[in-house]
Amino acid sequence: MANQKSSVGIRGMEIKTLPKHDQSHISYREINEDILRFMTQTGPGYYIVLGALFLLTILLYALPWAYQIYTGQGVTGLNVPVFWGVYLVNFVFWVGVAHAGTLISAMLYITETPWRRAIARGAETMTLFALVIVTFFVFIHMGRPWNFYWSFPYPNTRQLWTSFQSPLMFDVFAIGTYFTSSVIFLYFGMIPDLASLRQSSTGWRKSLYRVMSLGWRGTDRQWHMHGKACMFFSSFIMPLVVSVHSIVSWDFALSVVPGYSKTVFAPYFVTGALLSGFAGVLLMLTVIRWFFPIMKKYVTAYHFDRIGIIILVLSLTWSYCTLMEVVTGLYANTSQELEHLKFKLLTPPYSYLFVLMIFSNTLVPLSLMIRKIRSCEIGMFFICIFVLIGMWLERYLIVPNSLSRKFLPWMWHDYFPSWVEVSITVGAVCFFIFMFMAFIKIFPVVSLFEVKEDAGIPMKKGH
Amino acid sequence: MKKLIVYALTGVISLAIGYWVQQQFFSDRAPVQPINFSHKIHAGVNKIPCQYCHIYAERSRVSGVPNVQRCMGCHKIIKTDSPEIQKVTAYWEKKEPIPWTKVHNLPDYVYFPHKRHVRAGVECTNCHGDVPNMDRITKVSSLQMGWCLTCHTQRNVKNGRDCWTCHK
Amino acid sequence: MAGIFDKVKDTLNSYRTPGYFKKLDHKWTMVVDLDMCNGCGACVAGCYAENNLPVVGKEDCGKSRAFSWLRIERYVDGEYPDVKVKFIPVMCQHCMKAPCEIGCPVYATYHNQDGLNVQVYNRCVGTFTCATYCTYDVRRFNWFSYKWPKPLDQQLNPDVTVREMGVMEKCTFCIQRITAAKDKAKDEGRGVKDGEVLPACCQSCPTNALVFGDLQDPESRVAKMVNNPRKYRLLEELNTDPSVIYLKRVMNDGKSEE
Amino acid sequence: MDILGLFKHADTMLDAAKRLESAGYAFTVFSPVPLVHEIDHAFGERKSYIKYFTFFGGLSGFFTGTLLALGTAALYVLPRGGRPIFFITPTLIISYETTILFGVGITLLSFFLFAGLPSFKKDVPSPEAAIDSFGLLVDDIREDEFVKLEKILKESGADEVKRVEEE
Repeated sequence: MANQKSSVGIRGMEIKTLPKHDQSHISYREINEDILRFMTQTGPGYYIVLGALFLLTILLYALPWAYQIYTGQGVTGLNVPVFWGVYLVNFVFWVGVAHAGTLISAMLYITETPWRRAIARGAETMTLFALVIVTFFVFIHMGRPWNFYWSFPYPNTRQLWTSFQSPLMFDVFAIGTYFTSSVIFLYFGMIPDLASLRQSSTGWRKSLYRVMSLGWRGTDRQWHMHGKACMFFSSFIMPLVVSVHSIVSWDFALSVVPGYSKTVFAPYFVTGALLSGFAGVLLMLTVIRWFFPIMKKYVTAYHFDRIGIIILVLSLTWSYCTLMEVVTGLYANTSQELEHLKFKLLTPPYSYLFVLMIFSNTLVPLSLMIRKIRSCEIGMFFICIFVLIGMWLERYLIVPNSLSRKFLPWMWHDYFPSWVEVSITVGAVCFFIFMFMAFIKIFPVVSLFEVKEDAGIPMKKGH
Repeated sequence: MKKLIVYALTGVISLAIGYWVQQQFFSDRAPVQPINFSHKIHAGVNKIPCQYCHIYAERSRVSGVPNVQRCMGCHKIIKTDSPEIQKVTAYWEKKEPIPWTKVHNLPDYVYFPHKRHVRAGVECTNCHGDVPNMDRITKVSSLQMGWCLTCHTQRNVKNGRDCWTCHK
Repeated sequence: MAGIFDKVKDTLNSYRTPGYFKKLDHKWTMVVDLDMCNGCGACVAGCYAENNLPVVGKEDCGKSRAFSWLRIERYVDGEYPDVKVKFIPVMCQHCMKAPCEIGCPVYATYHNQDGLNVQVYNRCVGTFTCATYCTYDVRRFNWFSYKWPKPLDQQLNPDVTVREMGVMEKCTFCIQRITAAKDKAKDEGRGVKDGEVLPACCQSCPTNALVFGDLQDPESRVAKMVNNPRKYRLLEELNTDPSVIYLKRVMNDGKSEE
Repeated sequence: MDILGLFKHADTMLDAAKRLESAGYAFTVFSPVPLVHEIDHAFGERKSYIKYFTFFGGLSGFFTGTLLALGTAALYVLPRGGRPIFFITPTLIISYETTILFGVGITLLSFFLFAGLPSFKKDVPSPEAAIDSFGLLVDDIREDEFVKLEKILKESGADEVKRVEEE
């Protein structure tokens, strides 16, 4: 078994080693059949959940948004100093969730880490749909979303272009590039799998895979080019991942607002993004393993162990950055910074939120030092939930909270999200799960050829 | 295959007819006016200057639609038996303005003073097209921002590309 | 070839900061003498009337969504019997180095040749960035499409757009009046005279606490007033270079306070 | 007429390929997993030209981004925030992103070009070659060569030798 524990003795002491990552017991045909069965054999429960999610998306997401477009941004809780509310929080949060996908694919591809292979596709899929949610949140956030195309640079009848000095324009480019690259990377990796699945599937699937595999034959030349191109994609996407969330952080850091204007923001946001991203990926893997036991063969305790360590490291880095944010604010010792920190750290309910954030992002992940918790599915599930909530709170404590205490005390005003904002926030989660669930039944969520590589290339004479 | 071509042809022809009908009767480029007034007869054949009727063009933001009195000033005597003129007379007797349809319409957020353009020596035909040869007024220029800007750039207008020169 | 090179070099030089500030047509400036301000709020009312500002009602006002482009901030000092109340009218400061302007991705807010920080309503897509970056919280947002009840729609100013739902707006120094004055001056073939442009707030101020004029004209009233030792600018330390200049209030007890 | 040998093991297939090469036949390898390292090891390193495309894609992206940001600023001059009209710092961010965007896009296109995709003319010669077998295909052989080739393949350990008719 993959998660079997062997014992090695050193100086007479018995120490436990890590769970092994060894997939050589799986045969190629078995992989194909498993994935196809995973996609085709769908019980009624799945459709009920999918339908319920669709209904929830309409009720909690589409309808409130339509109401907001029809009535105006006034239905939100935004007010005069606090112009950026929960929508921006969600925007930053979902960009963060999108981050781990490409990082797992790209960085671990370049470093040739074997355990990435089984989970990379799922993580990339998460990236893609998180970016869809991000894009929608940009439009939800806008006052006049029907004019969104004005923020794209294209020759038009107005002879007017866009302002490339604006941090929001950096966002348009960063997220546009990220979205395009993610789609390309996801689809590019899927081409050989679709060609492989096409041989054993039937009906509409066969014709869909036939068209989408673009006539991939699996010749050596094609594999050679595939590997080369994949290497270049990975090397492009790795700096992209870092740049995207830095740019998102510059939306805030390039202003002069106390609480926003911090030099630590770019690494702070990137670390936070990766933390929430890995938590998201792990949560997704846990849920998939629960509902589709067939996946236990591919996503093993080894993955949990590895991602657990990564989350631990990221959590510690994040904690350091949080400390730095507070310390630099205190060290600056300007009245505005102190007022902002007083509001953030000492004023209830925000002080409670801050404590909850520290608890769930620093203290809870510390338990990952224990190996038993790292290999415990339920424990990891709850840690991920805590980390995600904590990361959302972090953005909440930065985005609307800083705006509540700007420079002129006369204009200080608190912010509380309205029911429309809460509903759209919850609806976005439903929308995300809905898209993800629909996707994994149409396209292979486990990369076939990479898992086959993981299982080893069959050699008669041995390795 | 033959069927497909027939369908496509029918579609194209009906689209063309629809486009023509739309342009002719429903378009805001050339709307049907309550009175079949011809600029060709007035400005073209009889060579009445534009500002004889559109009197505000030189001194105000709007060029002004002439009131019925100005029409009647001539048409008490000229061509009183024409059915179109009798319509004008009817409005005059009812003491009602003629409900002309505005052709060159700009949105609320555009600040366009006729005065500045007339005084700068821009010909009326520059924007309104060859009105002396139009029976029914048609919008020739697009009146879009890029179109305005092209002219402003060509004529090197001072602050001609500043947003608040034309927007309000 | 050399000609093209020189032209490119000249163009590049002319676009460098602060190059374009050197050839401003005007530098409109407002001076607020806080010694003269008694906090009556006539300027606020005048602004509402001139600029088609909607009245949002009690509920939205409580949510801090009131529309006044010009607000009178009141700071109360001390306990009940011994209370000092201070006023400061705050409007858009028309910063020469405005933080709001770089935030906008679509050029809806920029700096024009009159030294004004202008907002083009119909270009705005409503990203809220300008308002977030603004250090004076003077930007207002059209949360809903506001309606004027029947007889009141007749009092709307035709020179000012009625803003659509979802756009940002702010004090413009009554740019429609500046345009009108420049128009008149052009017809008469002269420059704009001092005192010819009078924004609604200055016009309605009973104590003449607000003075408006062109700082580039050395004979103007504002140019003479800015040499006052009581001069200060709001949040000057943020390097926003505001165009509104305040003259400090001198209190009776001999202490001067802002 | 084509001949296809199907192998369960990669090393036997490579043996067969070597023997075919020494016999002077051109062949195509089909595999469900990338065998790049193994084939490189057996037949020597091959060149790929994708890197040049990627490089020039990234370079063109960089210049496109710079040109877009600086050029459009010159087309409609609107000063804002006291910053210069031509401002190099934000331009670098834009061109950083366009470098990646163009690099990725052109790499994808060059991959399609070199891998001969999309093409729907030819299918995988046998479904197994896309799932769990390694295929070795020799194109356009005469009837008398078939026996000889079948013998080579069988001797090297082919599990199955198929006759594939041309479509």
